[in-house]
Amino acid sequence: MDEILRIFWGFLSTVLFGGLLGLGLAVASKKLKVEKDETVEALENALPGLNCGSCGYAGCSSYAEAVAEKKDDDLSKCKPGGPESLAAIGKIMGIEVDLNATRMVAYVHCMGSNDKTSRSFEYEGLTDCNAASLLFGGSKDCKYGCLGLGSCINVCPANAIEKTGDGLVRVKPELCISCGKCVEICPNGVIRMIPEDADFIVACNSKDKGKDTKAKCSVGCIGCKICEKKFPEAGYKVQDNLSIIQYDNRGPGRADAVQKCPVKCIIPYAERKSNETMEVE
Amino acid sequence: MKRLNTFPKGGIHPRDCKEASCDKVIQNASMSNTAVVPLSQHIGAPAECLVKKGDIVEEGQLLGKSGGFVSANIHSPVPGEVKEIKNIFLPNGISTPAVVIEMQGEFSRLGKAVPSIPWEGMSVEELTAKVSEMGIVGQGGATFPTHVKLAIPKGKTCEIFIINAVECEPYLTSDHRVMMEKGREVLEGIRIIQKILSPSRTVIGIEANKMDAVEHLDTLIKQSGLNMEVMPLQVKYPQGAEKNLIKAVTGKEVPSGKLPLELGVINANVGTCLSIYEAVVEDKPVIERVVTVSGGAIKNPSNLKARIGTSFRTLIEDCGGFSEEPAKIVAGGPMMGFTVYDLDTPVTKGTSGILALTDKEIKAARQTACLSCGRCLSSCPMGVNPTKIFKLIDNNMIDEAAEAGLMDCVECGSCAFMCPAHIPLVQGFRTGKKILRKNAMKKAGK
Amino acid sequence: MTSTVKKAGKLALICAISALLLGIINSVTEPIIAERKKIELQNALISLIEEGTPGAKEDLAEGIITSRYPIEGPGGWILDMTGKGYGGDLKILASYKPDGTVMDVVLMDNSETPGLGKKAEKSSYMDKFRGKGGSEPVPVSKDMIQESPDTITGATITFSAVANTVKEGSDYVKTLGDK
Amino acid sequence: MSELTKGFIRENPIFILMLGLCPSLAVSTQVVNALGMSVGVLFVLLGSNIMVSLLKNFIPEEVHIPAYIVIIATFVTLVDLLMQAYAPSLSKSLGVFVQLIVVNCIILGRAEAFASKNNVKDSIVDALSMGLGFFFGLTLISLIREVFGAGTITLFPMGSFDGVIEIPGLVNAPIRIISLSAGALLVVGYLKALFNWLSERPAKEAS
Amino acid sequence: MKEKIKITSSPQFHHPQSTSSIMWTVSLCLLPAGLWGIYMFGFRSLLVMAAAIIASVATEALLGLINKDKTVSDGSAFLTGLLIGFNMPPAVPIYVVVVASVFAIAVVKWTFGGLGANWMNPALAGRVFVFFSWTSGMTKWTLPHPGTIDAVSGPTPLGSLKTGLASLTPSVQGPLDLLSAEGVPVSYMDLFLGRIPGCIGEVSALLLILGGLVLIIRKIVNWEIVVSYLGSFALFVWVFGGFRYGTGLFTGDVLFHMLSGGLMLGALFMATDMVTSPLTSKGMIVYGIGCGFMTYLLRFFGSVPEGVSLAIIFMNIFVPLLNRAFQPEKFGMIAAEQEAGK
Amino acid sequence: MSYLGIIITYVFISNVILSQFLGLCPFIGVSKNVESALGMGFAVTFVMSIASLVTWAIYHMILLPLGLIYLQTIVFILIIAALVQLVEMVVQKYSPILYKALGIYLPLITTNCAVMGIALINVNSGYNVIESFTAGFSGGLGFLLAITLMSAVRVQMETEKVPRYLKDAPIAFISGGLMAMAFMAFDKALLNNLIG
Ligand SMILES: Cc1cc2nc3c(=O)[nH]c(=O)nc-3n(C[C@H](O)[C@H](O)[C@H](O)COP(=O)(O)O)c2cc1C
Ligand SMILES: Cc1cc2nc3c(=O)[nH]c(=O)nc-3n(C[C@H](O)[C@H](O)[C@H](O)COP(=O)(O)O)c2cc1C
Ligand SMILES: Cc1cc2nc3c(=O)[nH]c(=O)nc-3n(C[C@H](O)[C@H](O)[C@H](O)COP(=O)(O)O)c2cc1C
Ligand SMILES: Cc1cc2nc3c(=O)[nH]c(=O)nc-3n(C[C@H](O)[C@H](O)[C@H](O)CO)c2cc1C
Ligand code: SF4
Ligand code: SF4
Ligand code: SF4
Ligand code: SF4
Ligand code: FES
Repeated sequence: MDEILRIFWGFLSTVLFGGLLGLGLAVASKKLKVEKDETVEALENALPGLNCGSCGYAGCSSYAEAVAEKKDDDLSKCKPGGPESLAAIGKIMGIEVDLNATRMVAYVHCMGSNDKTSRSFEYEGLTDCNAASLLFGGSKDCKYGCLGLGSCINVCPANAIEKTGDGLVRVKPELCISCGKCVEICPNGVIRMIPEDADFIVACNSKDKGKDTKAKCSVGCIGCKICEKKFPEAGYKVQDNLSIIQYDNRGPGRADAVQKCPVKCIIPYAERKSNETMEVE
Repeated sequence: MKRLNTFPKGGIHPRDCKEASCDKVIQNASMSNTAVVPLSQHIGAPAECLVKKGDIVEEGQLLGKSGGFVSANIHSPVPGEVKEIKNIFLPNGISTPAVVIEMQGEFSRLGKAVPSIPWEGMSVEELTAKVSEMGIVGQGGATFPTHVKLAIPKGKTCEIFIINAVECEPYLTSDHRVMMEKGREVLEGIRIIQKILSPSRTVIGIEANKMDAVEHLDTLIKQSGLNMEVMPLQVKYPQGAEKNLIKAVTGKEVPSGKLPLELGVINANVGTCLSIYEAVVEDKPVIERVVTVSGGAIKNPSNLKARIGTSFRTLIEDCGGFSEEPAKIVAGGPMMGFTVYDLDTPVTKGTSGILALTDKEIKAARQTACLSCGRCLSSCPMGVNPTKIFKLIDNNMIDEAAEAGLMDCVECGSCAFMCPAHIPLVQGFRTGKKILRKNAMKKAGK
Repeated sequence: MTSTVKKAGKLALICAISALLLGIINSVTEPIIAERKKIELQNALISLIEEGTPGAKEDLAEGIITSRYPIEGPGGWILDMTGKGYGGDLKILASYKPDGTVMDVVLMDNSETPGLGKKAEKSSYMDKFRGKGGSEPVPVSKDMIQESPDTITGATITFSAVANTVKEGSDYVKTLGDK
Repeated sequence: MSELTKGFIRENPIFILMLGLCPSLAVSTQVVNALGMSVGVLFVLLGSNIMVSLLKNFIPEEVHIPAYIVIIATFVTLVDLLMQAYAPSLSKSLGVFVQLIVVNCIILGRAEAFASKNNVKDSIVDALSMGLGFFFGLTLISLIREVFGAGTITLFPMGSFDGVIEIPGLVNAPIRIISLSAGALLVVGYLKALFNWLSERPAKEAS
Repeated sequence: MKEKIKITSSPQFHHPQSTSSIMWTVSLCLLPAGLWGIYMFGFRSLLVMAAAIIASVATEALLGLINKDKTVSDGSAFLTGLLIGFNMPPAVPIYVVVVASVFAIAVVKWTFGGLGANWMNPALAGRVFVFFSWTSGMTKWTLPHPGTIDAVSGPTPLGSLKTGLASLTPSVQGPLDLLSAEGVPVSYMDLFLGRIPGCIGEVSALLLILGGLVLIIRKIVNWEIVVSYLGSFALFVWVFGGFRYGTGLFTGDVLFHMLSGGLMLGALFMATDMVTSPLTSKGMIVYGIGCGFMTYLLRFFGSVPEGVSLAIIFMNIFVPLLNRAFQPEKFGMIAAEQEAGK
Repeated sequence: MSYLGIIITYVFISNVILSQFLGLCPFIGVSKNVESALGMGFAVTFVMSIASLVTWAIYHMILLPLGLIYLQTIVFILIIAALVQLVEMVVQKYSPILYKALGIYLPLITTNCAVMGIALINVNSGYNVIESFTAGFSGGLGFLLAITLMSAVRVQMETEKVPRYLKDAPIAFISGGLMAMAFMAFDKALLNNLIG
């Protein structure tokens, strides 16, 4: 009898307690409804939540807020989220997003490794390209090339950049999340974004006159215009003594130019991707 | 004995190494056959080039015209033919166009007596115009165009004019020698500035390791009954830094991020005063300056009066060349100066010294991680936290570094001098400031 | 409003089912738990004496002694005591002959350090007390034991706590006389 | 299958999700405690996941948290009562941490994140995966802590075996601090680093 | 001229001290006290010191190799090893010493990134780690026996004090009195010179003070920490130290407590480790007072006789917070604030 | 035990985090910067003090007299959940400043072992009502102390070259371990010597 009475009391008090609690919560949740914007919440879910800051906001949720409040109309700022995020965000905001845009990856446009370039002094100080470039633009005589001290390595959130061991760095395209931080930090602007499916690359950044470039580096683009003139349809354009390759214009002769380039600074991308060394024959 | 004034916080006492050259009378330096005259010898916009290849120029002829509000004229130091205009690197690591002049023809001033121009009757405007025309820039190191400094904005007044005769950088003795040998001219220059600024008080601040200069100037002032005073200061680096000097002299702190004019103070270097004298009284543009050539690797350390554009090599040869292999060639003092790798680097308006330092002198050691010893904090005259700021910059947290006081740093180098871990703190701060500027520009651009 | 009540009702329903379920389970397990505790104590008591049986519990409030059990048969007492160890209270059961000689001691609940004070849980630890307290004094400091002071290095506090408690029990039993 | 094994490394509740840390540290002084605790957690996890996913449509949104809590607390109390009745010594050495399973973030976390969105079968798989992951993690911690900190491995007594394996050499002079609170935190820290490394490796290899 | 000349950022010259010269100088200043310990406690203590140093340096070398950072030559691992050796009783088992050293270098130092990154004093953390693990091995003391081979064990003054206090008789007037009553009489001179049992390097207050003074003069050791630590500790002992003997306030035996245990070693060489102490003078003073208070608390009330190691590593925890709280005053900030206020 | 004794016990000797392992999830999760650590610490202290009072009352006035101890777990957790909700609403309504400072941390507290743990420990230790409150309050203080110290250490570690896989959580655990080691300076014997 005692036992049953106790069970009864427990039953009753828990029911009362639960009921009151439920009532309270149900009422309260109604009264405090407006708490969070649904769109913001949905956007937050669509974002990867890495809080990497590559969108330029303090974190995923502040980007979500900015998008939701239409303060920012660029929906593609979250590079790490990739196409999935983009599509999801687009859906929430009611905008169609082009999923077919090719992924861009960073590329270090320089082949001037230690043995191929000249130097006039011994730099001593921080292992940081921006720091080194404050002193006579770095110890390499070419003031456009990669200093190889790896400022870009330090900022890359994806650990996608590594030193080659001979005074340069290279991007591992498969890890790159297209955030563009390396492009921004590099003092010499030698990193530029290229499409993932790039065929060829002019792996040089020197805007020096051909003669000067030749004196400083054995693989630098000398702006001889052979590529541009001999293969006018191939999409090579020489500006400021530097050949720029166009990826939206891949006409005939593209590959032939590689052979004709006197300094051999046009290289096939696929090869570079798999090869560890800088040698291109 | 009364304690001499100084700034209270931070500061260091490196060996001053001035004994090698402080008694050497200023000699005229040789001139190299070609003068390389950079068009940017000052802070601000480079001068606009007025000559082209093949032009024949006279001594003192205008080569470059002030290229903006903060900019200065450049004059030819020698007569000759313009051989080319090429880009060169200045010691501060910046690339600038320079006019290369091959010396030929006749000097119009050199060795000739020039009549002094009476200036008492000139108006303030005329005087400032003269300063501007003659291309005078501050010779204390910052090379800020002097006419801009002297043009006080409306609503502000100059209460105190301070002459920076501290010369706190080790090795350097050029200001010291100028005071000893050209005291009268310097005082005359100060009087010209007094006329322009009409301050109620004028103070010449000199560190106590130059008591002979203190006495010399004091006597001259007393003799002529001038309205200025000489104030000896305790020896402590960086007393010569503007804000610290003002604190030492007046006891007041220039607020963070503000100019000295906020306190009604203007200051100028002794050499600048001499230049003003020469400009106004002798009608002479800045075509030469006094340079201390010293350091353990120099055979005969000296003070030389050199034409702008003369190569470092010429000056070093004037001093008997190297006595041993130098580890570093420095333009300026060892605390704030820049290393150069090319002895063809020319003397500019801002070159106060050329030092050839030996391995023994520079005390290089392997860089290690920060020990958190706090020496950088206690030596910083600006009261910032160098190790914290450096670590933030090192981790790409530039905005946080700015918040922690990066922009307050005057790059005096006290912290890096003291750091037992030999961390290039100042280089880090320069890098941080560079990135900060870049970011700000990008933001403004957007 | 009705929907609010309905929601609250649903929660209440879940609570009710839970309470009911637990009530039933509890009514099953409660006696088992009680029984277990009793057996555990009984086993501990029996293990402390070689002959005779432990009698009924008598609650006490004599300093550190919380209760006593007369040993039926040869006489003597089992005391339930609380000492102050390194990590807190030590619950100690000890059996005494009527003259205060320690028959056996066991350390029950405690929060001593494993490897140090916890060693006292081992039966061999109590060897130093067995047979003491009558003609020979209970050892209360390290110097008073010869064989293995090693077991108590680094755990002096636990040792003194156990020793002092056992000694106090012995003294208490002596005051009871031959009753 | 990968759903079931994800809890071991890739989504290990202790080391990767970092949930349920308190019991992992508090009860891992002896292997036997870790085993007991894991079984308790697995039971509660299974029970509550099943119930939550069954009732997910019945429970109104506003009160879903209290409702989950009640369900979980019920299972915890069940475990607690059963342990007291049938495994009293285990119950004693686990102390309040049995009752604390209730707050233990894994269960709440999983109920919220998984069971309330999925069907019963998936919920069971998830509970098993998480429970086994917890079991794995906890056993690992306790093994390290007991071996180094006490020089023993304590299991269930069976027959003549008293349940304690003594590690020769260590048992007489163990690194005692490993079995104390400081050691627990240190061990978990290094294990977490190890798991960080392990969980990153497959990603690397795949690429 | 050299082929390639050095280009660096300013400043172009440097103060003569460097990390490694500091570390080696500190090691050198510790040497006399270490030699004294070896002389007092015999060959075995040399073995202990050697084991500590070798284990530390080897661990450092190995981890340096893994982290691609050559750091052995900076001397900090040598110093850490030396200090671990100093903090060991002469009779300690060698494996204890090795574990302490490996723990110090691998866990306390390199886990956080090596030299300068650790926030807790490695040597002391290593010592505390093994102390709590092998308490008995760490509390086996040897009587000083200069010149003779065989070691006799005996308690340290602070240890005897602890046991003696447990059964205090009212007639005892202070620690020295109590120790005579306990049968281990010592004099202030014994304590000062180091003719007492204790850890190898901590016994000779005299030699430690001399070494410490050299370091203070060379500005390697911050006087702020030393003064505030010793000062606050002395004050606490003087004011409250007499209570246990029933002699009331202001009767504590300051001299005895200053000279005994590892206080001098701790205050001069270990609390002053720059890596694990605050950056600014104000912070250092607060930290020193904290150390002083904690040492007093643990010595007089703790369950272990020696409080210095624990006091210092306890205060190490507060250092990051102290560094935040006591920032240097920025130049021109006062004026700037006034401006803003106006 | 005296109230001072309780405070010393729960702040130093049996610090909820460093020796009892209660509330580790937020300890690791919310200690990345000093500001949020302080916020979380105060929020926990606040809720823990009140929860100790309320659970004491429920236990001694309802569960014990009615013999319903087996419902302890379920009732306590519901009370804590409700309490946290209530506190959140009250604070939001009456002190927006406090809500801004603490509000965002409140939801994290329901799933925090420390609150429930201290409530259970209070009951098991047989404290009276004021002792319970003191224990709850000082348990909170202990949490506040530990999480604040940890956050300062972690902020400092952000700019050190911590090996990659040890970054963040592992380093927090290991730092916690070292802290716990230093906190072992405080033991029960010290307490006994100190307050008799
Ligand atoms: C660290 C530091 C040290 C300086 N030392 C001196 C010095 O010794 N003598 C000097 O005239 N100017 C020195 N200056 C430059 C002054 O701050 C200031 O620019 C100069 O006195 C202004 O005069 P000016 O414009 O005539 O050069 C120093 C600046 C800095 C930042
Ligand atoms: C982590 C730790 C745990 C301890 N545990 C105990 C214990 O369980 N029992 C005990 O009596 N003393 C314990 N102590 C205290 C000391 O080990 C001991 O009281 C002191 O060293 C004196 O012991 P001894 O004279 O036997 O060497 C502990 C100390 C520490 C540091
Ligand atoms: C065992 C031992 C080894 C030493 N090894 C070195 C060494 O490798 N490098 C070094 O710079 N100093 C070493 N020293 C110390 C130096 O001889 C000298 O004391 C120290 O560099 C003083 O530098 P300072 O004059 O700059 O203060 C060592 C000292 C000792 C005792
Ligand atoms: C004055 C001074 C005291 C030091 N004290 C210690 C010490 O107590 N323990 C230690 O491991 N290292 C000490 N070191 C060495 C070094 O700072 C230490 O290994 C770092 O903490 C490692 O990062 C000391 C160094 C100096 C300069
Ligand atoms: S790519 Fe640019 S940032 Fe990277 S290492 Fe080369 S120069 Fe430096
Ligand atoms: S920084 Fe960004 S863009 Fe550059 S390599 Fe790394 S991931 Fe790619
Ligand atoms: S360089 Fe900057 S941070 Fe360093 S001491 Fe000078 S002002 Fe301070
Ligand atoms: S002086 Fe150097 S080692 Fe010392 S705290 Fe500053 S940066 Fe670190
Ligand atoms: S398990 Fe305790 S707070 Fe998460």
